[in-house]
Amino acid sequence: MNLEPITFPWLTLLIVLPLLAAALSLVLRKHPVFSRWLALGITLAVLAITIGIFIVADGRGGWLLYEDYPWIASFGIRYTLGLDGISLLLVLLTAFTQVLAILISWHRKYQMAVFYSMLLFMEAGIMGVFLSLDLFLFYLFWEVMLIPMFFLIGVWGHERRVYAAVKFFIFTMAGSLLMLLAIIALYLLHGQQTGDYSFALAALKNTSIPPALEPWLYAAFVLAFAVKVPLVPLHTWLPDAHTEAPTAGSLDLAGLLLKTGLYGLIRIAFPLFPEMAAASLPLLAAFALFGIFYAAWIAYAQIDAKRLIAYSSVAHVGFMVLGLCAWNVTAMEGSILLMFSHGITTGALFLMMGMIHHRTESREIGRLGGIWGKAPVLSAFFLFFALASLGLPGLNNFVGEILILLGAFHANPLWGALAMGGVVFAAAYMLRLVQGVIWGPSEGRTEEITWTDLHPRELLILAPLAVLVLWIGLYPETFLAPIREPVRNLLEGASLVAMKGGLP
Amino acid sequence: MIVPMSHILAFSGAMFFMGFACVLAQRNLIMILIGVEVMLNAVGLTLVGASALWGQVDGQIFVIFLMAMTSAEVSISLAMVVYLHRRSKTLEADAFSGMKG
Amino acid sequence: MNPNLLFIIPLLPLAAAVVNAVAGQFLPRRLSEGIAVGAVGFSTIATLLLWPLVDAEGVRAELYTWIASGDLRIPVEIVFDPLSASMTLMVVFVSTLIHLYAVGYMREERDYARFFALLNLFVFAMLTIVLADNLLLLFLGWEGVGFCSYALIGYWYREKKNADAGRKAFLVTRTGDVFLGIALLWLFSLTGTLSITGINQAAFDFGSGTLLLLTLLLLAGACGKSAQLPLMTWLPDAMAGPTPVSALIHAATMVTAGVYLLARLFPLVSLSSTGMAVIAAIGAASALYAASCAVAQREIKKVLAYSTMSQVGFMFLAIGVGAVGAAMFHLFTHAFFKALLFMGAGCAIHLTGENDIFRMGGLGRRAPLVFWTFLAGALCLAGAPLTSGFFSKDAILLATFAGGGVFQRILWGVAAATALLTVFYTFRLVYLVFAGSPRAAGEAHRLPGVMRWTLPPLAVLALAGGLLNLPVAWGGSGVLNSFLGRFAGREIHASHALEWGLAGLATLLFVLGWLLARLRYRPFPEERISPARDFLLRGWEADRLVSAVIVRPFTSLARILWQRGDRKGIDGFLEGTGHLLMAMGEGLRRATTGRLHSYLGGFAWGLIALLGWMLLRYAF
Amino acid sequence: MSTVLFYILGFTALAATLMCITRRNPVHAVIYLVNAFFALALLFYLLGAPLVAAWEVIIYAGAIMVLFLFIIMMLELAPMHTPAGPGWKRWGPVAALSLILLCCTILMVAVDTGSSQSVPFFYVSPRVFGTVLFKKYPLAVQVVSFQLLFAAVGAYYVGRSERLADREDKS
Repeated sequence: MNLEPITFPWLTLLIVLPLLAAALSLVLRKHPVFSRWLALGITLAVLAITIGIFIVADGRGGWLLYEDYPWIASFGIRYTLGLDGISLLLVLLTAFTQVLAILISWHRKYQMAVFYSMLLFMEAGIMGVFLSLDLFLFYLFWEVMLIPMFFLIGVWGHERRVYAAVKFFIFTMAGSLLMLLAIIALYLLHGQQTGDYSFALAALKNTSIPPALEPWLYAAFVLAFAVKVPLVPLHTWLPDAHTEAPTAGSLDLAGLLLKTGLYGLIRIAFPLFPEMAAASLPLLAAFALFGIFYAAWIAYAQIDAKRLIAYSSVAHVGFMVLGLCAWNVTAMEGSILLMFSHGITTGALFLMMGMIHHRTESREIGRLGGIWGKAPVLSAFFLFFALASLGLPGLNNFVGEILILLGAFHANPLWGALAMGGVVFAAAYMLRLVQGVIWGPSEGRTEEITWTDLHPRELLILAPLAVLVLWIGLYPETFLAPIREPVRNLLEGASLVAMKGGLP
Repeated sequence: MIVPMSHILAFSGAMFFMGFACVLAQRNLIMILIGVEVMLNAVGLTLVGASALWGQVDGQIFVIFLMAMTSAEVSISLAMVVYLHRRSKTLEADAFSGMKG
Repeated sequence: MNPNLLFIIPLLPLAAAVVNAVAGQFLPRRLSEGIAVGAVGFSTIATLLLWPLVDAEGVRAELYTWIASGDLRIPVEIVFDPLSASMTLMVVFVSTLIHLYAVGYMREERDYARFFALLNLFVFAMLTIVLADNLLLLFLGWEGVGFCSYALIGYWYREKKNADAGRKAFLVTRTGDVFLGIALLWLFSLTGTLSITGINQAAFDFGSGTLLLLTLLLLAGACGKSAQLPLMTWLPDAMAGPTPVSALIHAATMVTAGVYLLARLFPLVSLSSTGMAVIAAIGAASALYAASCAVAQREIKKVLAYSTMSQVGFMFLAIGVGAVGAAMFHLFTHAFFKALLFMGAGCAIHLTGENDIFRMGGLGRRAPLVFWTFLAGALCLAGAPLTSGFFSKDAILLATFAGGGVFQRILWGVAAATALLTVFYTFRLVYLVFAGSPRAAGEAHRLPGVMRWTLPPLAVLALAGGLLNLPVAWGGSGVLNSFLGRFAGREIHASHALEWGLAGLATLLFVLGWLLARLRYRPFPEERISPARDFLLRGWEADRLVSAVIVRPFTSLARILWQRGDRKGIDGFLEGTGHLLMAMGEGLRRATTGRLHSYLGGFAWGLIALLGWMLLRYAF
Repeated sequence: MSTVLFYILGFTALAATLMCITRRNPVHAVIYLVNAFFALALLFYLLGAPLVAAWEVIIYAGAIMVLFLFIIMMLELAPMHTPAGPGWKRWGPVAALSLILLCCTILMVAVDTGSSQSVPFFYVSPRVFGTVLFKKYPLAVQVVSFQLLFAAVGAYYVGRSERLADREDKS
């Protein structure tokens, strides 16, 4: 805690900028065009800051940026933000995704300014989750990011939006309330033991918890995160939420919200309860493995393309959780890299489904088909991202998956071997999607409408994604370097605030 | 006075439960209020007895507070009885179920 | 010479593929085609120029580190040793000819850019498999080949049948890939490296059980790509793609990848005698199975497809008995004559507008060049004496026979029977397509020159390919075997007398098969429909079996899991909880009657409970 | 002597209360209740609380019960208008319930050894009473007086709005 705060509060800026813009655009909701450009400008500015940090950080380990101020002193609540390699990747992903979310909703009609405001609120919330090192602050942001998502689904969603929004809300709320209880319990325990009432993650790590209580607290944390991840069988909110959300919402859900759960496991649940974590890893792995097959299998049966992609997400997070459970460097790095990759590929698939839906007003696999003949560029991108999603070597998901598999096999050969089998399942449902959407005879909706291929704005959205897919697939070192040291620290159980970074 | 405390308590208890029975059994709002008065007086008896037992004035003082509160309560409740009677021409307690869930 | 120049060989097709994929639609057609053909052509030239780099130990070149994490380090590293060099040369050379042929074949297609981009990518992926010195890099090529075959088989995507065939190819081969993948994970876990050289060196320390399992996993992977039993169902359907694609898949690239993988990891594989026996048995069984199916096929390309499966079975058999040299020899000769046959078949289809051999006929007089070159390929396939096929197949039969044991004798018997069947169906094909009178009803196309003139060079190579590895008994020196050196597998010890004896037997089989086919098919036969023929036509009902045992249960289980598991199970449970709570709320709502007495009654009962509890506390 | 008086007065109070609560005519009930209150006031006196006894008579028997009577008469709840009182069906369970509760209470009192000791005569003079009341509980006195004020205002408000409502009905 005795680090000197860095002179310029870049991290606070990452949170405050979108927050201010969100408030402003809410106030000026009569001027949607202004708020649109404001949203784009702010998200671009945030992206520029994160890219700047990424470049300056240059793969260094430790805390790259750190801010710490007292906030509500009487309860020992502090405003502590910290950025290390793991959060850096996720913050980068957040900033990047949010720009795309704004761009894809460029022509939204209904209550446009409020819509952008919600997106910006969510950006602030997610950034906060990825950055905060004070559990109270973390919980605050955790809830903050929930609310805009609720409205995004409930107000701007598709047909069954209210059902999906309420389901989403109840699931995540149930989990997060448990977490709040556990946080308060930890706070009180730590306070009674040391007299220092604090919510700081680094301090709570040293709490000695009564053995009778420890499993319950750990379970509360894991349950909260597992709902968000989501781990089968807590996943059923996800297909509904993803399917009913507007495109930008699906993008944020798949790309970012799921990652907050995994990030919580890595950053909070595992370091706080190392022994419990070690004991529970086989169980979590069993759930993850089950999820890989279960979700993939169900994905295969889907009729709604968006729902299919949603289930594929569940299968992918199964891989990520398995990587965490393997608890070795290779798998853990693979897991974090896959978090980043999955945000890009699945996000891209949702974006593309949004574009197709925008044109055809249909998401049903049976009613689409033969798009290649009508819009080859769009179809080519679709094929490309689908291939990335099914883990074709040379594209981004493969790198993460193979690292996870190698690590998992090393930890337990059965895990690795079984998970490898999941690859065929992935191919089965993804090819079914591709088959149903871009190949085959063009009939049904495909034939009824006049097609326009990608226009420049859409190309602008997809091209950077495609570049990233190839970049991670062919030269993952750029993204593996920053997480190397944090992962090692995590595995060795090193103190959370051990090192000071070194940014000017 | 050579009365054991338990007897005082028994008397007040008996009176209290009579009032209680009145409140439960009677349907007329006036009678219900009368039952409440009985219960309150039973409590007053207990308080005075306790005051004597421990040789403290406080028990009696609380009886005074009790009376003051009771008169306040009675004035309000009787006003409401009048109000309700004017509104629905009855004093049947079961006729007033506006709080039904 | 700088070994890094070796990267030119695979990267040229890749670059061409990228150019064609990104800008192909905007380029003039000639330029697009030129880039595609030129890239592969230059690769061939580059291979020839870089040939001097080959040495017995192999030359390595590293581009950069692909993935590094923990102990894992995956370099993009290629190795140029006799095995990979000879394979590379074959791949690029045959691919060049196929690309040239494709220019003519796809003349009327509008979506040429996609085709050439994928074709080039295919070659790149295959070259990656061949050159990679790292199993993960090999896996990249391995999966890349799978994807390209998927996209190319489904090239005419508008027909659902084609797209489905492509998907089937991808899924079946990927099932094999999973086993290869598991082997890869295991090998890394055992050795801490994925370098093929390193693994081959470390293999001596593995336990026998481990070795057997690893061999079986690798075999399963190889079976997927090489369409061997039981992962063979995709190959006949793969004929849905354009003919150059079939030629590429069958002759030069995809199906031989499995053989190549086993040859590459032969030091590991050979350590497990049981594993080797399984490989040989799978090879022999696939060979016989495919040959029996080929006898009944009606579509010209399906006959060739099954013959490929059968010939690759021979190669597996060779690997299984340890004769890697013979396997590679057969692989090369097969590449030449099978490419030739496919291209010839493409010409036949082009000329008649028909796929069905029973409706072709009489092409011999219409297109003599096609006839003679096709005949050359057919002779090689049938193993006519002194053609390349004769020598390479003979080498395999010899190696099997020389193995000595009862098991090997049985395999030899199977292989000999397969050889007889091969002669029979080959000549059946030749007679039905080229002899007799024309029976085609379809629309005939003119044959572009570029299609016709790619045939003769291949015909020459196919006929003379035997020189590549002429056995000592025939006055040769076994050039390929000595070039391959330590990669050639075990030495075959057989007397010249045995060799001559087997060669004589092979000749006998050839003549017998030819006579049978001539007797049956020289005069155009009436079509006879029999259950046995249908059974063979549908490939022993393998598709129906797979559909009944795997596909349909998979699909219905998916639906059951979704509806029962997710909807009814989890959601139902949660919604049930919700309904229960609502019902409880409803009950509570009813309890609030709004009547004073019910509240007071509750109050009384509560009081009783409270007093009772206190009493109990006092009493006890 | 005073012991005997205590029991006599106690049973009188109980009997009067019993009569009170079982009456169907509220006027009768009030009269019986006044009776009970007198007995109770005497009990208070016996227990050494003359001031409380006086107030019991003045406030309860005098003011509050008169208020009840006024209301009963104002609403013309004369005997013929009296609603039918509860029958045995209703009294039965209630009586049983109350008896159980009473038994529980008496049992508790009986098992508690502390309550068996005799109550001494503890006389509180009005002077002492007043001194303690205003010295020890000044705040409570304030609060209670405000309570009374609010009650007066409240009663007035309820009555007034009634008249307003009536006027609205007529118009």
